[in-house]
Amino acid sequence: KNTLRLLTWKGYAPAKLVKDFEAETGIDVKITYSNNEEMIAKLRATRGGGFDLAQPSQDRISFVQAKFPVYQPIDFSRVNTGQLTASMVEAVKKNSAYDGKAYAVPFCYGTTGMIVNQKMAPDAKDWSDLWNPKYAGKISYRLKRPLLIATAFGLGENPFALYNDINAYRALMKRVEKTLIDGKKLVKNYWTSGDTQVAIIKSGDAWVISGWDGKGWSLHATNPDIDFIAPKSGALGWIDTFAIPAKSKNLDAAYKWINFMLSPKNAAYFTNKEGYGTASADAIKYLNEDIKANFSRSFPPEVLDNIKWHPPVPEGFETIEAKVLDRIKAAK
Amino acid sequence: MKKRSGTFYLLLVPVLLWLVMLIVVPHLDMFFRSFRFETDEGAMIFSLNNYLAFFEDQIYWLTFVKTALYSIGVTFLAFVVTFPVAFYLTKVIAKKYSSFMVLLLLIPIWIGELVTIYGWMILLSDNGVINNFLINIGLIDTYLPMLYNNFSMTIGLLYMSMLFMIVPMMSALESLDDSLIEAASDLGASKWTIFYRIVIPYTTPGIASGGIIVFMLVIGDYVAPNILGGKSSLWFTEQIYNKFLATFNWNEGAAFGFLLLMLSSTIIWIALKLTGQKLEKVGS
Amino acid sequence: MSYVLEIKNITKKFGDFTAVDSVSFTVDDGGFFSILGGSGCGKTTLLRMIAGFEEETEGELYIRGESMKGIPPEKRPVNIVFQNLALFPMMNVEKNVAFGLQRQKLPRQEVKHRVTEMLERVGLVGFEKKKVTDLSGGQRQRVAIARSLVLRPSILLLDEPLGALDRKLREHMKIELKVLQKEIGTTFIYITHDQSEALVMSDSVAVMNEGHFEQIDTPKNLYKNPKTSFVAGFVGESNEFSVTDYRDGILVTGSGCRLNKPGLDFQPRKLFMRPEAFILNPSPDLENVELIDMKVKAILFDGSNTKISANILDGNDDVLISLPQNAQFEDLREGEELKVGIHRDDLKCYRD
Amino acid sequence: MSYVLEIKNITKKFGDFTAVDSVSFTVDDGGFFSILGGSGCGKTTLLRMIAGFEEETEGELYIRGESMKGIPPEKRPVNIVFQNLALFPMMNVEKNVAFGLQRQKLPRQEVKHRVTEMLERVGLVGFEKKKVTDLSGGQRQRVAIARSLVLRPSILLLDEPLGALDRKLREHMKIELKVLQKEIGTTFIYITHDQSEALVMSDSVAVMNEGHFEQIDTPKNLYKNPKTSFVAGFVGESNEFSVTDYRDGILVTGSGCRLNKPGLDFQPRKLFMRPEAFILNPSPDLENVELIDMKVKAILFDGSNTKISANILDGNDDVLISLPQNAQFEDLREGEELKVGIHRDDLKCYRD
Amino acid sequence: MIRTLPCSRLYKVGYSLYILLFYIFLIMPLVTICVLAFNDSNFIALPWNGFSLDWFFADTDDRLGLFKDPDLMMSVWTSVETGFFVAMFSTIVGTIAALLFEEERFRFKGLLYFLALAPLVIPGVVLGISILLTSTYTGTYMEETFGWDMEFLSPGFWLVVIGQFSFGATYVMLLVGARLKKFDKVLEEAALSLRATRLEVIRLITLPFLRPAIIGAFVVTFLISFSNFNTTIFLIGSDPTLPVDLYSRIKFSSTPVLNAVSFMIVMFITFSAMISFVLNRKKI
Ligand SMILES: Nc1ncnc2c1ncn2[C@@H]1O[C@H](COP(=O)(O)OP(=O)(O)OP(=O)(O)O)[C@@H](O)[C@H]1O
Ligand SMILES: Nc1ncnc2c1ncn2[C@@H]1O[C@H](COP(=O)(O)OP(=O)(O)OP(=O)(O)O)[C@@H](O)[C@H]1O
Ligand SMILES: NCCCCNCCCN
Ligand SMILES: [Mg+2]
Ligand SMILES: [Mg+2]
Repeated sequence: KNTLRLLTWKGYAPAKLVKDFEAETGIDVKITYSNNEEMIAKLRATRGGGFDLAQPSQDRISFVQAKFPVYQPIDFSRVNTGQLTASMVEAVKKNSAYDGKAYAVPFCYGTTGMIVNQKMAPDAKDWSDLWNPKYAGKISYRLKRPLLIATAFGLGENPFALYNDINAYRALMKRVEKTLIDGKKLVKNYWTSGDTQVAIIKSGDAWVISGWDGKGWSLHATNPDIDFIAPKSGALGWIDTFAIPAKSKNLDAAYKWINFMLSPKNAAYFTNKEGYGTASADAIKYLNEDIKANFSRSFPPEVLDNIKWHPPVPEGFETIEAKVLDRIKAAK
Repeated sequence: MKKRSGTFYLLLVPVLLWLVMLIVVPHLDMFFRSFRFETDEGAMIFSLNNYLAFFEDQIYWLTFVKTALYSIGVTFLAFVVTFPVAFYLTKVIAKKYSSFMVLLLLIPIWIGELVTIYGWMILLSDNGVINNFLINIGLIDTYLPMLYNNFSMTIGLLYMSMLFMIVPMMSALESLDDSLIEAASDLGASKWTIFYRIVIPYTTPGIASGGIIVFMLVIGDYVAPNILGGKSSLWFTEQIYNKFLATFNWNEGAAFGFLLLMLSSTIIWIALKLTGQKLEKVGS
Repeated sequence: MSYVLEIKNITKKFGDFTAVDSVSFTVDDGGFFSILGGSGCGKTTLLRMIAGFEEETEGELYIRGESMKGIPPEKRPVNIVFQNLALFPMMNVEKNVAFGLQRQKLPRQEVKHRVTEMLERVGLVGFEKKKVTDLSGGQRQRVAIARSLVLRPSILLLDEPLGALDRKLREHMKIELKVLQKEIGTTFIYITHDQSEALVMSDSVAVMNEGHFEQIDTPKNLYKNPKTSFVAGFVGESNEFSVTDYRDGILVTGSGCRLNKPGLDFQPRKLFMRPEAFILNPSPDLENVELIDMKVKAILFDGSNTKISANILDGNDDVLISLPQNAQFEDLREGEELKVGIHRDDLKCYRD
Repeated sequence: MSYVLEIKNITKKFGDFTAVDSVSFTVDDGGFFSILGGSGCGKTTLLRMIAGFEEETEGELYIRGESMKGIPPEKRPVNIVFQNLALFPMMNVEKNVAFGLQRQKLPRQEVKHRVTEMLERVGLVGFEKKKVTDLSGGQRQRVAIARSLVLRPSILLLDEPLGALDRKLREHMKIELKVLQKEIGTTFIYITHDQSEALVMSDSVAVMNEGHFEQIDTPKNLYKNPKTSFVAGFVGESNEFSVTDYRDGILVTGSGCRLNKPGLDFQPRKLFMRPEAFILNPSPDLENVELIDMKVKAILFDGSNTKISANILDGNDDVLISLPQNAQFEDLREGEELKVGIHRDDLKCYRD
Repeated sequence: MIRTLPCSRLYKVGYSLYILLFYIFLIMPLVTICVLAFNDSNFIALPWNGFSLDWFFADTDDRLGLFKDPDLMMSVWTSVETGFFVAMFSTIVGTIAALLFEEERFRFKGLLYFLALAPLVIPGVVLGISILLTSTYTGTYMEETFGWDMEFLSPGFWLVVIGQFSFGATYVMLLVGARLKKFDKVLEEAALSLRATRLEVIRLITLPFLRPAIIGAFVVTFLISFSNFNTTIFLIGSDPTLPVDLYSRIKFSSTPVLNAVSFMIVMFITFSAMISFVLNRKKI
């Protein structure tokens, strides 16, 4: 049977598009939801098998490929690059490169910033408000590596600048750890998924949370008090991609899916639904007005320039971060 | 010894394959991996670093100890909660009703942990059933935070494990001859005396088997602490899970797995010694 | 005279089923009273009502003249020795025996004293620290009795206490138990389905059948003059025949054998003859003795208990006949024919 | 003459423990041979060696002259009836009996024929389709025997087959079994710890003790002339005394009682007297009869089996004495003194 | 106290009340799940917005009912398939193991039996990671050395089956072994004495006797497999079993469709239990 086994984020394969794709190509799509860490772990365990297409973030590809060859190079001749934003393709090619070959195609981008209930916390403007006692019991975030990066920026440092100095990075992480452990008593809860993220701020249980822009905007649509905010010290920019596992069994379907998802109409459908920016160049024509408004509202030019794009993570850094995360979780 | 028949080997070979390939080799392998360590230069060496990481980092062994103590606590709680039920079903209620009530006990077991934990999540959440109920009857006026903390985690662990204790206790109680209780009563013993002098000592083997099963389930559980636990409810299995599925430090994960295995075996060994039981009995 | 136990029309029903059916009896103080009956006849149920574990459906029960209505087991001056003994496996001999005394909150010294005394009495000195599971059957037996007796009950109830022992030990224990009871003087109410136990030990035996008492009597009377056919068949060995006709003082058995038994004032249906009632080669001038011709079928040599199985020539019934212990008829052979006599008084006839 | 079974110096060790100790015996074709012994003496082990379930440590075993060395159970011409019968609960009566025949791949017609024939023989016609769990004890017994006999073994081994039955049924079955064996003529080797069973049924009995045979004899000889003190004590009831001195033809018992027993050519240590060997109030002119003064301690009324427990005045030993069945001494009372005689031949003395 | 002992009213009422509370505790999460499966709301929480079958049948953008959600249906089916194979392999090997340990005598039997019991005291997580480690490294080795891509050695359907089988067989062994202990070995000797061969004995006597236990063990291992999470999570590939799917849905998103699946499971288990109860009762 012709199936496409897709390893992706929740929301990246909207039901309608899946249905359209299946109707159009006769290919069954089987979806497994995951996040960056689990994607890597999974593909490592299967030695690049089990899935035909994955969607890791661009910064988490090259070092993985260096260690465990779980992906295969992208055959750009089969990608309809014409419909993509060329600069993004180039950036992703560069960041996901290993041994001279590129391993990813951009799919969407967005930022991690803060989602704030502006009525209750009108002053929450920067990452440092995630440990601001003013909001005790009304703070929530996802306890994953972006938060550590964000905290470092909130402390006035630039962690990305230390990607070439593991010891300095370690020291910085120590400070980050202390900050977050001290701030732990202020935290209502650590959210774990887009849905819990939505639920916690929507219900009023939290006012200041870390969050992705897309989610923040869709919340804004239902409750104008709530909105995405790009923190003063900079929102964290990410690009999620398509990467093909080494033992993909259905390359044909994988490329078909990539091209299908990045076709302007479909990409626009995705953006309209999830709020994240797309790598599809012409999608803008089909975007809803309020979606366009989101961008201009949250990202005026000076803020846009201040976005800190995730560079590729050097090898070994994740281990340091994982320990920090463990310690925070375990702390009183 | 008589000469071995072909039948013997027919029985032996599959069992050997099972035990060697799926129990012995993987655990030896895990033990072996737990000493492999990747240096900063990316070279694989033998070292104790994975274990050192455990001991140096307070959080690991704190979690380890917490998990152990909590598991013992939950096991004890399970005993206290279910013993009266086991006694009731074997000795008090009429036989014709008891089989039906026992059946009711088995249903949550077969439904499985995930579904029941999910049920508790709904019950305990801030705008969940219990909070709504308490507010409606006017007992409280704001939400009680019951979910995502040690309380909810304990409830979850207790719920998913306690029923496994009832069954062995019931079979021990089943074999407790009523006439022993009657004899004690005939000799003038009060109910309480009968319980702690006759019934509990007699049921010890069942309590031990049940306790061990519950303990194993709790200490090895991932779902309840992970779903119902709060921001501080770190469970040792979660550390292992993270080593494998989040940070892919498999060698350290292997060391942690090995430590967990040692921990559970040691506690069970002590429990067996204290109660004078044999592992062979636990299964049955 | 006052009785230690008096029971009036006691009845126990389980749903529709009547386990004990309007039983009345009295037990003398210091007596050894047995209740003898087959499996399921209601013996245990009766005993449990006396002990208070089962509430009577009807009837009354007095111990030393006091009604026991509503008094729970632990308050009744009776103790019970269970069929399976119900020794506490988690305690040693001493602790088993001390259990009841400790429940009365007696001072430790006195408990110790009374336990030691009791163990002496039942011959278990030196066994104090042994686990009850390490004892032999007879020893366990004695621990069970000691455990109850140490509380000095008015009545000791024993539910087939020898049932689980092997034959040799049972023979031995029944004599020992009789002697023990005589010595200490406590009233025993003893349940058994073994007629030999009941006969050997008791002052008085009640034969129970389907919930009611058939006869209460001394062992000798029970054996010699069973009042009902049930008792005749149940107590002691007997050759049983159906009677098809009785006319002019002559009995006719199912297979056609005819015997003189004048003077019955009812129509008999059953005839019982004990194996030892037969006289081999009787002198022909004995009075009131019926003579029967038989053929020896098999010699069942069994030492002092040797019998022959013989066939009544006239009528073709098989009977068992005891041989005298003095080896007088040692040289009987299979197939031999012989004349056998039986006194007319030993032809026991019953209506049903 | 050839034997159906010949066993030479057979020994079985479990580790250091010798369960069967150099036992030899032969069994005649068509005979009923019993092995009588207490629990754990090695009976079952011996039987299992004959059946082939246990390999002998030493010794030889011939069936109809053929050595059985290395022949597995399923190839030996013997069948075994197990203590608990071991009927297959998942099969009905017919299938149980047919089981062995089917294993031999006999044609269905023949299997059916032989099963029917066998069931007729044991009186179970009409029970073919019954579940074995629905049968009574005696019927189950017969199914077990039929199941083995239908294979026409040279020898049928029976391991305490009556052990599980109740007393009344056991009495009945032992007569039935004896008759059945006579009828069909198969050799039976019968294990039991019940001396009465062994005596009543067998042509020949071996008394076993701690792995070895004490005596092989006919039932009568075993009872009358036990060769060892073990046999004297085990077979039949006996009063046992220790002998502390023997000089000038006079025995002195442990408690000091003196009896004439001239002519022993060894130093006796044990003395046995059967309860029925005593003569109550003997005429004083009987020859070779020792007279003893006794005091009645208790009357153990048990119908035809009544005994008294008496105390030897001179020496203070207790003895059991059978009363004659003819009720001659009915009016004895406890405490009464009486003179008792015993023939010197009935004083059985042993070296150990 | 016990059926036959009289006791005070207060004691009786208090005791019954406790039992009642216990059963409420037991049933509460299940009832909540089931009821909220029919709530006309997008959130798995109160308030009650009215009755709706949307979470079973709807097929809209924000409401995808159970029967319209191919992924969910697929994971149910995967669980059924996994359960079937696990139950089958476990039943076969577990029964063989029971026969081996109960009927044969051989050297190192004690050690082997201990190994067979080990899964009882190995946390499921540890079993999962050790098998994951070994299979992955073996697979990598095979691939790198011989160029064989042995798919069953990497996470996926068959590895899940293997992992669950590794402890499923232990349960079967214990269940069948318990019945085998009740089996009178003399029956086998009787059959041998009646000229049956060793294999005939097993086929005609032992297995028929064991049949109820074997069927029971099959069902039990199926259910154990159906609800297993701790071991499975490490071995899963692209076909999640239902618990793994439920877990990731609870983690990543949750709509009352989870209640709908749970409702189906609860109903299925309860009905099967009731049916078997009624059937068994008839037999008695
Ligand atoms: N709790 C009960 N409910 C219903 N029927 C009962 C109960 N207890 C006893 N019976 C029935 O009452 C009858 C008498 O039982 P009981 O135990 O008194 O017999 P028994 O004479 O002691 O027999 P055995 O010699 O076998 O011990 C039996 O038919 C039994 O089935
Ligand atoms: N397989 C064995 N291993 C070790 N010892 C054994 C074994 N089988 C029997 N024995 C021992 O050998 C002795 C004789 O046992 P056996 O079963 O032959 O006795 P028995 O005479 O049949 O006793 P019973 O009348 O109780 O059945 C016993 O002490 C027993 O413990
Ligand atoms: N709901 C899907 C959100 C996906 C976000 N990807 C973030 C990557 C951050 N490193
Ligand atoms: Mg009874
Ligand atoms: Mg034996």
